[in-house]
This record gives sequence, structure tokens and C-alpha cells, in this order.
Amino acid sequence: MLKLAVIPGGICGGCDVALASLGEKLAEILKYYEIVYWPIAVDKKLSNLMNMNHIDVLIYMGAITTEEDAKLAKELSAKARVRVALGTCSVYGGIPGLNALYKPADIIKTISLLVDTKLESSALGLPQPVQHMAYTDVVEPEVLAPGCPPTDKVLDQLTEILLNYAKSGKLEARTMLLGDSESLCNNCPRNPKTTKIAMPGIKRLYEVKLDSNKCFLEQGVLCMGPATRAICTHPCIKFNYPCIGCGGPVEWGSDSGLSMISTLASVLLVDDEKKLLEPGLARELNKIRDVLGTFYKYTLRKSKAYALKNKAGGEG
Amino acid sequence: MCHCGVNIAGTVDVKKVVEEVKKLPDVVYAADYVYLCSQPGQELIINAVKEHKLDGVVVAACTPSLHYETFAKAVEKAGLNRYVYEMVSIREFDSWVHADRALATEKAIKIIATAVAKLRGDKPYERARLDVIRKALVVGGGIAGITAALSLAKMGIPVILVEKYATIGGKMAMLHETFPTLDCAQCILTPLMAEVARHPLVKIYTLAEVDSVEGHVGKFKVKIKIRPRGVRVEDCRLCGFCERVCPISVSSEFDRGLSKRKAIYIPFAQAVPSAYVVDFEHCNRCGLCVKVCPTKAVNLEEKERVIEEEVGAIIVATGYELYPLEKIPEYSYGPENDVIDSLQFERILSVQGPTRGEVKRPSDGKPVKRVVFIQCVGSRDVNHLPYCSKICCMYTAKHALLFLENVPDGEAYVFYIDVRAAGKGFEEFVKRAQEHGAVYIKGRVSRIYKDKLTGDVVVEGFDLLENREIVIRADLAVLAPGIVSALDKRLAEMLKVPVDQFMFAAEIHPKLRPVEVASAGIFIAGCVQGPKDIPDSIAQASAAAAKAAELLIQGYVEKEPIVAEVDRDKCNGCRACVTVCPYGAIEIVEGKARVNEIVCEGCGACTATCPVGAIQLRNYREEQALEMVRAVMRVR
Amino acid sequence: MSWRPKIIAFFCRWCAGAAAEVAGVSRLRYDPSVVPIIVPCTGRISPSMIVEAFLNGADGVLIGGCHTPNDCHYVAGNFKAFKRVYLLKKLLQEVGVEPERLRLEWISATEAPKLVKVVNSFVDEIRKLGPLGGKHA
Amino acid sequence: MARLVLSPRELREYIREHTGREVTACMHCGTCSAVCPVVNFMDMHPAALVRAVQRSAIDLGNLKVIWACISCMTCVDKCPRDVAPGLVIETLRQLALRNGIEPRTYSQMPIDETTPSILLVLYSRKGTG
Repeated sequence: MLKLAVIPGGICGGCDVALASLGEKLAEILKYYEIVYWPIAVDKKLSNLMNMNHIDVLIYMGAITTEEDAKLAKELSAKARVRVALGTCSVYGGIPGLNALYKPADIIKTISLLVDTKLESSALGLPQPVQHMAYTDVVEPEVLAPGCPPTDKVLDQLTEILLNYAKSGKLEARTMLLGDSESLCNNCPRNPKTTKIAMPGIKRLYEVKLDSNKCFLEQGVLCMGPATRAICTHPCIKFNYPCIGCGGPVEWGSDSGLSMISTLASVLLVDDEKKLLEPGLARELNKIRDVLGTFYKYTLRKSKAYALKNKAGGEG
Repeated sequence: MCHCGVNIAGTVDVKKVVEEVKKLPDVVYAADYVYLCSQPGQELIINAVKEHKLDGVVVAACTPSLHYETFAKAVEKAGLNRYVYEMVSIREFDSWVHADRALATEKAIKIIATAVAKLRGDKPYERARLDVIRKALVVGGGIAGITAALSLAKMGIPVILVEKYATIGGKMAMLHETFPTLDCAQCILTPLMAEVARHPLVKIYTLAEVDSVEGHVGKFKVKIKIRPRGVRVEDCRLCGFCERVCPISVSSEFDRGLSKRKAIYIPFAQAVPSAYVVDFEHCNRCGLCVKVCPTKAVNLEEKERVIEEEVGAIIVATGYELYPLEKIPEYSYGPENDVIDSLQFERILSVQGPTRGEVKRPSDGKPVKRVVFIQCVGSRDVNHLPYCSKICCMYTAKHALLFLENVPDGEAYVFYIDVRAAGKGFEEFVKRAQEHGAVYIKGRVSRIYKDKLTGDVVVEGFDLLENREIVIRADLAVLAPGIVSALDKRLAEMLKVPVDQFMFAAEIHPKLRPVEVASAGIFIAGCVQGPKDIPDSIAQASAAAAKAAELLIQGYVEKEPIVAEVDRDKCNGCRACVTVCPYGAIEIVEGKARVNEIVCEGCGACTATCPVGAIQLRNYREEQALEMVRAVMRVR
Repeated sequence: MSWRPKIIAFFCRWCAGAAAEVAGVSRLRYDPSVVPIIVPCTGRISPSMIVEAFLNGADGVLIGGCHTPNDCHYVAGNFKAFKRVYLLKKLLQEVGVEPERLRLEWISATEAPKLVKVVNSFVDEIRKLGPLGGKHA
Repeated sequence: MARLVLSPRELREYIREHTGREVTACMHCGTCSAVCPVVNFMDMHPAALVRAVQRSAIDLGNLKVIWACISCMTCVDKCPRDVAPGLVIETLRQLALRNGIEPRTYSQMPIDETTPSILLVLYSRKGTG
């Protein structure tokens, strides 16, 4: 039996649920693996895990938000033969990764204002916060399985990898980014009929009656599909909700936010440029209130924008 | 690296630059020379390439606009492809604009570093040359289309002229006389119609529409759908027996509903082709016409057909329609209310028209004594058409003048916002109308209605200069509707003609290139580009013909190979590049983008747009661009 | 003033690039801190190119293109640049980079004096802002 | 009566701020005056008012048109250049009231046999607040 440890970092629980929902496939995996740690599923103590000499497969879920997270991620990963970053937080920093723009102390200060309680972390015995990171900022995992939460497509691929590893003791590649290496547009169920995307402006969801057969961008709704890795079978889009980019960029290491900014800028009001001129276009672009939150909802921590922030802050 | 005498070497330490450039990655050989563009200078490059087996060359000298070609030739002579050579300007961008030797030297190194970085990603390409089919298609047989077709034919270029209706001639054929000279429209148009019909190089298809267009400049494959005429043109003798026996009577398009015609008819006497036509929509297939036709020219069984033509260039001259007056209900438009549009008034004035030139009320035939003209109906109004339709001021003056000449005891009132009479003889013409007694009222009409008791047309408005409401009881009201483009969306998309929000074709440059659109090989003439009078349409049609001939007579197009190319494995078919391409050079084929190399101009907008980096401008790939940026920063 | 800013200028080949040539021919003088990179059209400039410049140590990025609405040699590449730069400036603001470090100017082929003025004023502005990240490199 | 004088620029900006419209875009076509149902009861017809506003040649204290307008907004609908005289009048009315200019009351309105009923109703509403 191989040893499988599932380590949760700063996590919302979605990844846990997704992994637990594997059901029969999980049973299949358990023919080869013994779960040595997974707080929500098995009653194994962390101290046991820390004492182990090696772990075969380590699945890390969630962002790194506390010193405890960072320590676990580093120490345990060193013992693991195969490291899996599961979920967008783990791979790209995810939504908690947006916090990376701020110092932990400032975040605590802001929360204090909101909850009207003095949050002296040490005094309350709270974990010491660190600058928010992705798991991939600490180690270089062999398997990257993004998704918020990880999708069936990604989990199926992960299952396959785990089973193959159990049987052959080998991985197919040094680094594997799960999902399909194309963007969501490739197999978009909307199957657009027109040849152009002349985006008619920027609309919020409540402002339009969305035609479920037409491209979101053509209807003025921001959709991150063009630059987002196809890790799913378009559940959001099928439910008439645009892609918000949890799959991350198509290629590991590239920057989907900048690409999407460029794509969007290109197609926005493309037929009315000479009529609206700069002021008219600016007025429309001002409807995007939060550029980082819009284009880097999930991937800020691993982006060039974040690198730029460090550069500007004199850190990094 | 060139000294350009002292032009560069006077400010830049050339020796130091050469030393530093030698340290750049992949630089095998670097040298300087006093005048690189001279014969020995060029030899230096050629020998270096051969001796050191170089696979790329950077020339740092004056500007590429001066000597790019010189060194490109030298590079080719050395056996290299010209696209693995880069030239950067040190003279214009550096030595001539800076005085500090150290700083200028450093900047020169940086500039050369960008070129070296770019060159590392450059690949050799060959120029494409494409033969052009020496034949043109003209869409629309109005005065613009006829002019363009004739002009091309006279230059020896075969032309296909496609017209939607049963006759060519367009709107001009409906006109009575033309401003400002009052030539009879028919007298000047019909000879041209006959000439174009007679010309051996012009093939006219009437009742025809473009069904599909494929291909690109030099080689368009065009499918033309031809509706059945029901009458063999060559056999029709215009005897009119068929018309007399036809039991069906419908309103005449040519007279804009002011008269009736039969289901077998000729649009007007001088129609081209000169033959009757069956209106299959209204024909009840009774067969009487077939029986009476002495030459057996009528065939009610004729079917629609589609023909295919290949042409090298296309001129779009689809003309205009009038703004639909139903959209302005307060003006009670309709002949039954004696409120008519300007083209209907042209028909009334015409001796061939429904009233044989007598100005009578359409509703009851009563002679018209008092007529009110209203300008800017729909035009210059953000609620309808924000633009000025340009010709209404002039034809309204013409209408008023012709009416007053026709009915000497008549009264003509013209409601106007401004009178726009910019054109040779135009202002004088308006004055002439006014001298004839046309009363111009500055102000707008709020409503028009038919007084059912008296039969009068009541026009209510406001006279801005008299500062009071004004009500005119008239016999007839003539509206001057705005001009709208007759170009339909499907045709525009097929031809990749960019259009503005009013479906007027957008020329590629409003000043320098007024008859070309962004899609190469497509030209525009007449009202498809915007409202125009006859001389303007003819001038533009002649220009479009000249531009098309430029292309067709040369016989080929040569293309720089520096165009975009698609990595089909990466492409996600999102269509962003198709949207952003100003030339319609990209299309989606089997779910992925494909670049038409002949049409692409190499601007690179698609490369910056692509969300997944699948489409790249050759030799200006994203990675090259990033490397250029990094190279500058690497120089210390 | 020992510190000199590092500035990259993307000039389009047809308008700003041509103006830079005219500036040369006219022997106008401007600050040498700006290194020009000629692009076919401002529509070719991707946000990555600009961000890459900052990440690799540029203190400012200047973009010179053709005047709107009709000067662009490639129909409307300049509008694409405008929209991208506009969004990018918002991004810069959010990550704490002064948006003034990125400037887009329309400079026609005849406006060599404007080019000189723009370059010099941009260099002045960047000098005032100091090095990106506050450290003198 | 109070007198309120604004420079043409101030007035134009005030109107832009309150209506989003540009009074200087008016091309003096007279559509507003033509469609106004009560134009005969105004001291200055809407088109003339817009012209006067462009030059700020109005004395709000003495301007009767702003109390005669029935706010039917037909001119706003029909204005071919989105100048919207009805909104301009509305703005002037508010400007007058905010500056302590007395509204013309019911009794001051010209009322006779020919006064349209809608105007009577409106006069009474405005007059009684």
C-alpha cells in the first residue's frame, strides 16, 4: 500500500468535498493507497504524519495563509515522492491570493474594524498569518490540478495518474498541468454563429437578458473563457453564467489576465471606435471598477501583475 | 555598424559599440565601416556572411526608410534571405539627436541589442505573388454602377454588372430633370444605359443578386442568383400584346405606387434590357400572355438559376433608398393623404409619369395650386438619421422651381432648417427658385394631416423668423426624406465591406483613399458610401473604376510575407482576431482561425489580441517583442 | 541628478516612428534616456510587452502612435492601443505603480517638435517619480 | 424681483450638470417651438429660449416661459439634437426657485377663453405648489 496524505491549507472546503465526491473512483484508489492523513475523512493524527519518513503521494489543497500552512507544505512536501497541487488556490493562489496585495498585518487590521473585536493574533492563540501564497510558490509539484473546485475532468485525470503511479511507480512527465491545453472557447457549447465578437459595451449581469445561445462577449458580458484553460465541461456557461477564470491560463507560467485585458480591449466596441473616440471608450472601460479582481480573480498570486506589485513595492 | 562619416561616429563611439555588441548573445561577428552603404561597405557584409557562415545580419546605420533596400539586396547577394536581416537607425534615433558621447554610445548599444534580440527569432520567408483575374464585378446598376462598368470596359476590362431590378438605371431613371442645370435625367441617362448594354465587354445580369463570395483580391469566386424574367430578352419585340391581355393589375414600383402596371410589364419605355418582365409574385399563371406573344418569348416555367463568375476586383454601388416615412407618423405620409415623397413628386413632374407631367393631387386628381415642401424629413435628427442627406436642399429647390414653371399661378412653400447649397451653380439655383416665387420658411413642421371636409392638406409649423405658429392649407405636401444605404448586411458581410452604423460603406481612409475599403480588391462608388448627388456619384464611380483598373491591369499582386500565421494546435477559435482584423483577412475554418496571406497587411493587431498566443505576426512574434524589451534592459 | 531613468518607447512605424526620423533629420535634441523600439502599429503592442518592460527594470514606458480617429495606417490599431493602455493604467494603479509611468501619445509624422516635447516631458516626469520601486539601480 | 445673472459658460455648465445636455448643440431648427402645444402662451418660444440661454441673455426674474411650460416634454422627444428644451426649462425653473425668485402665481397667468385646459390645470398646480 502506498501512502497518500491530503493536506488542507487555507481552504474553503470545496476541494475536500470535490475529492470526497469521487465516490467509486476513490474506492478504486484506496485499493492501492492508504490514506495517512486527511482531516475531514480519516482520524489520523498530524504528529504521526510528521514522524513518517516518506509519503508516496501528497495532495495539497488551498492557499498558504498561515505560518502553520507554510511549515506543513514545506516539511511534508520534502518527504513526498509525488506532490499534487489540488484546486486553484493551491495552484494559483486562488481568491485568497488576492490578499497577496496587502500585508498580513493590514488585513488583520481591516478585519478588526469589521468585526469590532481586537484581533491580536498571538493573544487569541490564532495562527500567525503570512503573506498569502500558492502551494506552488513553496514547492514545484509534479501534478497541478486547478479548478474552483477541481472539476470532474481534472479529478478523472488525477485518478488516472494516481492509479498509473501505483501500478508503474512512474509519472508520465515531470510536471503535469491537468485539464485540456486549450481555452474554454474551443468547445464552447454556445457554438457562436457569427464571425465577429463586436462587444457592444460592458454590461453587468442584471443589465442584460442573456441569450443562452450567444457568446457572452457579444452580449457585453465579461467572460474569461478565451484565456482560461479548459479544465471543465463548461458548467457555468451552460447555466448562463460567464467564465470567471478559475482554470487559470492555458499554459503553465503564462498570464491570462494580461491576455484577457488585451483581448477584451480589442473587441470592446470595435465597430464604434471612430464614433465614440477616446472619451467614449474610456467611459465604457471605466465600468470595469476593479481590474485585478476582474482579470485575476484566481491567478493574481502567480501573475506578472503580482510580480509588478513586488517590483513597485521594492520587494521581490 | 556604419560611421556615416561623422554623422554617427561624431557622436557615438563606434569602436566601443562594436566591442559591446560582440558580447551580445549569438553575435559571431561585428565590424564597423565608414560608409557601409558604399560598394566596399556592402562587400564587407557579403564577405562576412560568407566567411563566418552567418545566418542573420543586423545593420546599424541611418534609417531603414533610406537604405533598407540597399542592405537587403546585399544580404540577398550574400545568399541569405532578406527577412533574416534587421536594420536599425543609429543616425536619426541617436547620433543626430543627442550630444553626450557616452550616453549616445550606450543608447546605440541598446538599440542594436533590440535588433539582435529580434533577429534571433527571425525566420526566412518568400514573397508571394498572385495572379489577378482580369475581370471585374460591379454590384448595382444605377448611375454609379453604369459609369464604373463603362469606364472599366473602355479600358479593356471585362465587367459583370449585377442589378437587383428588372432594368438598370437605378433611381436616376425615375428623375424628371436634374439640378442645377435642369437637364432631362432620361435624356442623359438612357444613352449611357444603351451604351453599357451594347458594350461587348459588359455582361449585364438583371433580376440578379450576389449569392455568395469566396476568395480574395485578384480571385473572387462569386455566385450570382438570377430570378426568372419569364420573357426571353432577345425575342421580345416590345409589342405590348402581353400587357394588354394580362388580367392582373398591381401598383407600379417605378411610379412609386402612383400608377398601376400589369403582372407582365416593362418598368419604363427605355428600360435595359429592353424587354418585358413577368412579376411572378403576382402572376396567376393564366397563360394569356404566352398565347398572344407573337414571338413566343414568354415562358412562365422559367426557373431561378445560379451562375458562377470569377473576378479580380469588385465595385460595390448599391445606392440608396428613402428613409421609411412610416417612422414619422405625424406627417401622415401617403398618396391618399396627398402627402408624398420627393421621388413620387419626380414621377408626377415627369412627362412619362402617372399624370403625364401635370401636377395633380394623387388622391382625387385635382390640379395642385399650393404645395408645401418639407426638408430634412428624418435627416439631421438624432431620433432618425443624425446625418445630412446632402441632396434634399437642392432637389427641393428644383421641385419648387419646376412646379412654379409648370403651374404659373401656383404657390410653393419650403420649410427648411438651413439651405445647404454648396456646389457649382447651386446657390444661384436656389436663388432662381426663390426668384420664381418659392417662399422659404425657416422652421419646422409639427404635423401634417388631411382635412377630410375640405380635402386640404393642413401643414402646421412654426416660423422662427416671424416668431409665430404658421398653418398652411395646401393641395399637396412633398416630403424630402433622408437617404439611407441600400446595402444589406448579408452582402456587406460577404464582401467584407466594413460599414458604419447606418450601413454606409466605410472607406479605408476618408481623405486619401475614398473609394477603397479595408478589404483589398473591393471598391465603393455612389451612395453606398454616403449621400451623394449625380456628379459626385459619377466622379466616385470613375475613381473606383480607375482604382480597380490599377489592380487589374497590373495583372498580379505581390505580397510581403510578413503576415500573421496561426498555430492551429493552440488556437481556440474564439474569434477575437477575426474581430480585430481591419482587413477581414482572418476567418474561422473548422473551428480555428486561418489567415489569408494575400489580404493580411501585417499590422499585428491580432497577435496582441490573441488570448492564447496562437496567432503570431511573422518576425514580430510575441516572444521576439518581449526579448527586444529584455535586451534593452540587459545592457548595462 | 546622477540617476537616469530607463525608458522604453514603442513608436509605430508610420507616425511616431516617422516623427522620430524627422526629429533626427532636423537635428532636434532630446533626452537620451529613451530607447526606441519600432513596432508595425501601436495595435501590435500587447500589455505583456509593457509589463515585461517594467519587470525588467524600465522606469517608464512611452507609446507613440498615430492620431485618432483616422491617421492609423492599419485603420484603427491606435484605438486598440488606447483601450489596452487605459485598462493597463488602471491595473498599474492597483498594483501600486504610478500610472503616469505609462504614457500614450498621438504623434503624427510631421510632429517632430511634439515628439521631442513629449519625450522630454516624459523623462522629466519619470525623474520626478524616481526609479520604479524606489531603489536607485 | 430678484435678478440672476450667470455667464454663458456657467449657465451652460449648470445645464449640462443637471440635464446632461449641451445647449450649444442647438441648430435652431425650431422643432421644439413647432411641437409645443402652448407656444402661443409663452413670452419666448422654446427655440428662442435655447438661443437666449446659449448667450445667457435671460433674466430669470422676468422670464415667463418657464412658468408657462407644461412640461409635456414633447420637445424633448422630438429634438433632433438632444438639446431637450423641456429639460432646459425645467432646470431654469429650479434655478429660479433655488435663487429665491418668486414663481408666477395662478393670478398672474394670462387666462382667457382660448387658454387650453391643460394649461389651466398646470397653472393651478404650479400656482398652488
